[in-house]
Amino acid sequence: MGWTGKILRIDLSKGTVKTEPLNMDWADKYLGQRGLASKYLVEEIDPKTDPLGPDNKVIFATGPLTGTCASTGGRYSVITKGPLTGAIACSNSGGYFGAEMKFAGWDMVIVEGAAAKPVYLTIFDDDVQIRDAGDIWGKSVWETDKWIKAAHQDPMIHVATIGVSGENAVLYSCVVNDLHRAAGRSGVGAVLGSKNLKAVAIRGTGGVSVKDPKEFLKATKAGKKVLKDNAVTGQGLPTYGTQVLMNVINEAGAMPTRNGRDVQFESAGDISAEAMAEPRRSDGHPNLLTNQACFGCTIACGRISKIDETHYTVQNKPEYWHASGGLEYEAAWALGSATGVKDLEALTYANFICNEQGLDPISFGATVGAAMELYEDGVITSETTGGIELKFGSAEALTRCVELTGKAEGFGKELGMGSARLTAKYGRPELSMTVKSQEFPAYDPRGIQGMGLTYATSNRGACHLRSYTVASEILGIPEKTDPLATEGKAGLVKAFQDATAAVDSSGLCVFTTFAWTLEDIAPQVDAACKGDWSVEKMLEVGERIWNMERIFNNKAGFTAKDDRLPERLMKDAAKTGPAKGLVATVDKMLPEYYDLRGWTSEGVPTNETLERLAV
Amino acid sequence: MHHVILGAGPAGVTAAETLRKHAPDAQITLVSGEPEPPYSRMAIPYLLEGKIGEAGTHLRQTDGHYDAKRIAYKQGPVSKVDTSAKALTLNDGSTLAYDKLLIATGATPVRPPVSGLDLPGVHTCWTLDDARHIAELAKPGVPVVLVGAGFIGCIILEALAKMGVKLTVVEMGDRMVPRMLDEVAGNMLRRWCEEKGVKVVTGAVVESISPAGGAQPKPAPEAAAPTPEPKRPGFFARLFGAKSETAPAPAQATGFAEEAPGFAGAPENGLTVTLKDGQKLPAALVVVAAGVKSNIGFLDGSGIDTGRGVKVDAFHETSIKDVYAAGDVAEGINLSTGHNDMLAIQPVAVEHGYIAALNMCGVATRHRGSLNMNVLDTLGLISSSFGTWEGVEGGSRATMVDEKANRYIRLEFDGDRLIGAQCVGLTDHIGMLRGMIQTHLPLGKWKDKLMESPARIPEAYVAVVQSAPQVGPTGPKVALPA
Amino acid sequence: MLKALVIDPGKCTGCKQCEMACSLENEGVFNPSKSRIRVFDFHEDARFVPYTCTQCDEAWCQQACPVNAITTDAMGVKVVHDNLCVGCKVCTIACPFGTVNYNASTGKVIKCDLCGGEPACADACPTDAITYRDVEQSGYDKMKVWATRTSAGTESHGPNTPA
Amino acid sequence: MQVKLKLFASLARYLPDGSERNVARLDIAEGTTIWSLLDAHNVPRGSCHLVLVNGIYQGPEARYNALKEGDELAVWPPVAGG
Repeated sequence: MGWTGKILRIDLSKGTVKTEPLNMDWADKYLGQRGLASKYLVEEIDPKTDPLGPDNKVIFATGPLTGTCASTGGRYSVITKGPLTGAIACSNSGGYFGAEMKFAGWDMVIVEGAAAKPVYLTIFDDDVQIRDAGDIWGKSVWETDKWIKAAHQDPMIHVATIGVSGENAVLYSCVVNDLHRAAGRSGVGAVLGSKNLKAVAIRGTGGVSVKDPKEFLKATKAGKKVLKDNAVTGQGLPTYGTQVLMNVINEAGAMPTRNGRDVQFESAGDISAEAMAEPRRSDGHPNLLTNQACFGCTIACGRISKIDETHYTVQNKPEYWHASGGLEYEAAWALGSATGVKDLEALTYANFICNEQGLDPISFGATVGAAMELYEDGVITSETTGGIELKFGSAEALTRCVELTGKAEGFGKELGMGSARLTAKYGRPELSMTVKSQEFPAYDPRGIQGMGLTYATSNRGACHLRSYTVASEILGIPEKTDPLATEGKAGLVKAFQDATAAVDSSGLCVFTTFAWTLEDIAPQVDAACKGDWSVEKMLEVGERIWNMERIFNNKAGFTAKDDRLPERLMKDAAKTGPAKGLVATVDKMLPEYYDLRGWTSEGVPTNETLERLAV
Repeated sequence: MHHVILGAGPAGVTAAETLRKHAPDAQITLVSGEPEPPYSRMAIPYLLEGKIGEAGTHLRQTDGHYDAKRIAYKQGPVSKVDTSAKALTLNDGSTLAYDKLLIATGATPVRPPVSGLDLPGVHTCWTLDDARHIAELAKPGVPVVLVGAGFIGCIILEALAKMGVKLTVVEMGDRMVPRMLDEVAGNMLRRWCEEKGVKVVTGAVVESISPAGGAQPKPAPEAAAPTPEPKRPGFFARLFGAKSETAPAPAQATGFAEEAPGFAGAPENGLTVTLKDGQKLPAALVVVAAGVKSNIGFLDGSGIDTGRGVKVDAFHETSIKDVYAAGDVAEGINLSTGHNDMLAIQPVAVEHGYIAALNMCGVATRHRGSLNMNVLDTLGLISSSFGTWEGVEGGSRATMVDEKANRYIRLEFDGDRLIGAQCVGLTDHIGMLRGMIQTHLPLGKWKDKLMESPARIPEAYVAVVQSAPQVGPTGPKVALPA
Repeated sequence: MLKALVIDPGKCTGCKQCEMACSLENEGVFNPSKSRIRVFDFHEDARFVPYTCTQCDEAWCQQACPVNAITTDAMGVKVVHDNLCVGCKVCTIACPFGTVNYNASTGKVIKCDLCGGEPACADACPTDAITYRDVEQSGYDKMKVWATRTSAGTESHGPNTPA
Repeated sequence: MQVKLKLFASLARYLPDGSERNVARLDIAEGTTIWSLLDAHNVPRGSCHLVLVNGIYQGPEARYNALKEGDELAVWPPVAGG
């Protein structure tokens, strides 16, 4: 039936493990994963609770299509109150961990309280144990993965873990599973760290069934055909990965560069997908080895890279000479454009370290960018940085920073606060490229106006994965709109937000929506799940989720004032490219957006709206 | 050309079929020692459990299989072989001439020198006929004593336990399956069995079996049966001479008659099994699984060289021209040692039968050697062992023990090659262990990874086979063209 | 002309659609741990290797079966007959490729039988890493194909790596 | 007049010799349109999904417009990321 119908509740304070049936009424209203786990979270925690306190909870949640043959049906999310933002946090990840959770028989794992000493969880089908993590506390993601598989002598275990950064409450630390897939944003890793929970290890040998296997095969097969026949999901993404955007966004003049000083990066070509595929001058091999799929994914956009063994970052460090997760677009942008660094191998190394130590490369790179601006402005000096010459464009500075931040040492501790707290500390809060304290990603709203509204209204702080209007505004998916226009964007943003919330709750990857619409997705959900799952119902579920998240944030203390972009975007016009002379103009779009959403001018859902959606 | 095959077990049947394939015109006669169609002893425990009927034990399942292949089937057994006249004398006095002869007469269980073995209610578990007797006696709830927890004993143990009897197993060794598993694994099995309600008495020696409440048993006769395991102290020396550890349990000599009224064959009040330490075990049925010996008695005077079994060369020919041997009766080549040895297991019997038949019909084929290997399911706990699992001097060992989860892996290497292995609680891809050992696959850097984490066997196999295609996917060869 | 599964690890992305298709076809649920084909993930070498029975001519499993529960069909496929299998597991240790596995929930062994001529794994593979096609070769040659393809995989890049 | 032709992703194969990474500096005749320049380099029209001149998207109609001195024409097949 898609869902396994069972959830695990782990109380780390008491050391107890309980099972309970999934609330099927909620499943019918919130589908799964993001929506359903958020429902549990908002029902169970005080919105004002300290994200890093024992009263916060963290939920690992799968969707009903996770662990099925639906293309990309391998996703899971980590839902909690985020420490970077103080807002509801939901970070989505691929790899194999989510499917394994389903095969072990669980829709969700709810973790409560905090352990007195470091622990990790093992979930081997029905056998669930809280175990002493004394031997792995302080170890990296990669070491932990290896240690757990060896300790339990089962190479088929899948591990989701935090790195040292999560232990040290780096506010943008992630939960990394399968070595290089991550529930990356909003600092969900730090929440695990605050609970003394190092890792969750899962091995499942059971099966996942669906409501109507025959219909399900038909629907998923049709879906796969759409993905295969679509030029983006069938050829573009598998071949070039998300990194193909590097040149696109740069040409379009929407590439936030050097902490948003510029909107184009003159060296974008050097760190692009095309560059990753070229043979290196040094050793004749390309940076990119192959592509990799997450569980069940027929797109396979993942990048697998190998760093040049003679590069300064890994010289005499054979532990980094193997293949691992390579640069995705957001990472390449944050580590590269945001800092002005054009050394592809250095970026790949920084990316490896982000995976190894569990850092969100977007927030990390953007924070380094902000710190570089502080340094160049003379606000901080090499004394502050512990001797690092933190200049824009310095690969050495970047790679030193990632090593320090991952281990939360020296200046890395300050970088670990995120750019909002760092710039505030040194009296220059306007240099933080954040919304709700979360760094925005690789699209400059001055060149893509819809993304301004996306960032401003995103329920988890600035983010592209809540409504990816870039698809329409730049890429022409499903229809081309003018990236510099603000008209019609409120509706576009709302439509993307609702649809994305539904997709994020299904167990599928949002990248399918480059080819799929809900018309393709609803039949797959319907064939798998109890109930009638139409496009309309999916959209309603998406809208309900969006409002539920909003209410939580409102209760946590966020108001319409927090739906705003960094000053720089609204004051400093773009210097080059098509957006030259333009600023981001969210103020025009916001009222229209609130109105469309059925919210008051203060950004609060009206009773009518809440009743309509039965939130 | 008349090929005569003595023995209708897996070796004999495989040989007959191989001969037919390669010698379309030859006359082939299969002589069975039992009044049954060709069947597999290995299947008997499953017959007892009721997983299959008697027909399910038959070696070929299609009607008229032997007729269709023009394989004549003759009731034996054979009492005498005259190699100079190339003729056989059967038990009924008739004779049979051959051009080429294959001895595949297998083995029979040894009957240890314990008084009372002849009592009704005491059985070996070897033939279909034995199975019928056991099935009649082993009713749910009745006390049953199983003597011997070796490989065969353990397979029978599984069947008896599934039949619902109140089972006690008596093993003279210090652990279960001592010749297949080491202490760690053997003790894991023992604990597992005990948790499942089977009483396991190790280090115990049976002194006598007597009718319950009846006359004192006669003292054990001074007999020395052939020893199937010459490498170790004599099998029976261990069985009956070893110092027994006391595992006292209150003897319950009465009571079972009510639980299982009217069972046939056993004394009215059942039996009492008395151990050397004085412990008495009640039994409505005693099953003896104390090892087997080759059926070579009928070869006396034939001139065929025998040891524990029939000695053969690399082509499976005996010391006498045109006479071949295969299966449990033959001392074929052990791949691990390179020496001739008895490996009484089904896959080896098939390999022998195949190779002997090829040589019999003129396709000269050298036996590379067979790998000793066993797999055992003991009430759901699955164990296996391969090759030189005890290891060799100068080799290295990787182990993984999880007592709680009943998982165990022990790998033995010589250099970077795997030579032996044993596993408990592991079933996926375990055949790769055979593949690795039998192909002498050099493991390179994967050996180090296995030393760290033995559970990565499947990965190691696939990874190494890929980089060494010449030895990998073509698989191990048991036979080579001469 | 016989058909065989031809596996090209160089094209495999590790998506495991084959495992899902196999387990759905044979077990009625999505359960990779019961799949007859398995994708091995050599993460550090950036390689994924689908692995299953090659229907080898030697038929080690068939020879080892004490009750004749494994037979070779007209297409050369080694098929386990559930009604005859007693679950003795001898085939699982006899198959040197490790492609016969014991299924504890049914008490029988499972192995690839090419789904009766329409292998679900090949049908499900999105990159043609697994194909089912005519091969005019013996089982030995089939395995050689497998082997060379596999070894070629060490050099080739992924299916979608830009040339 | 001088223009830059930038062909990305799978279209890079149509770049003329002497191009640097994805960029060709070309001397073209006045009046050369977007389509005529792409046709001249055998770039299949069906693959030209994202067509930017100086970063600004050129819809199907606009592709018949002439290029101007210093224009930068950048073309992609259908691509996406995120």
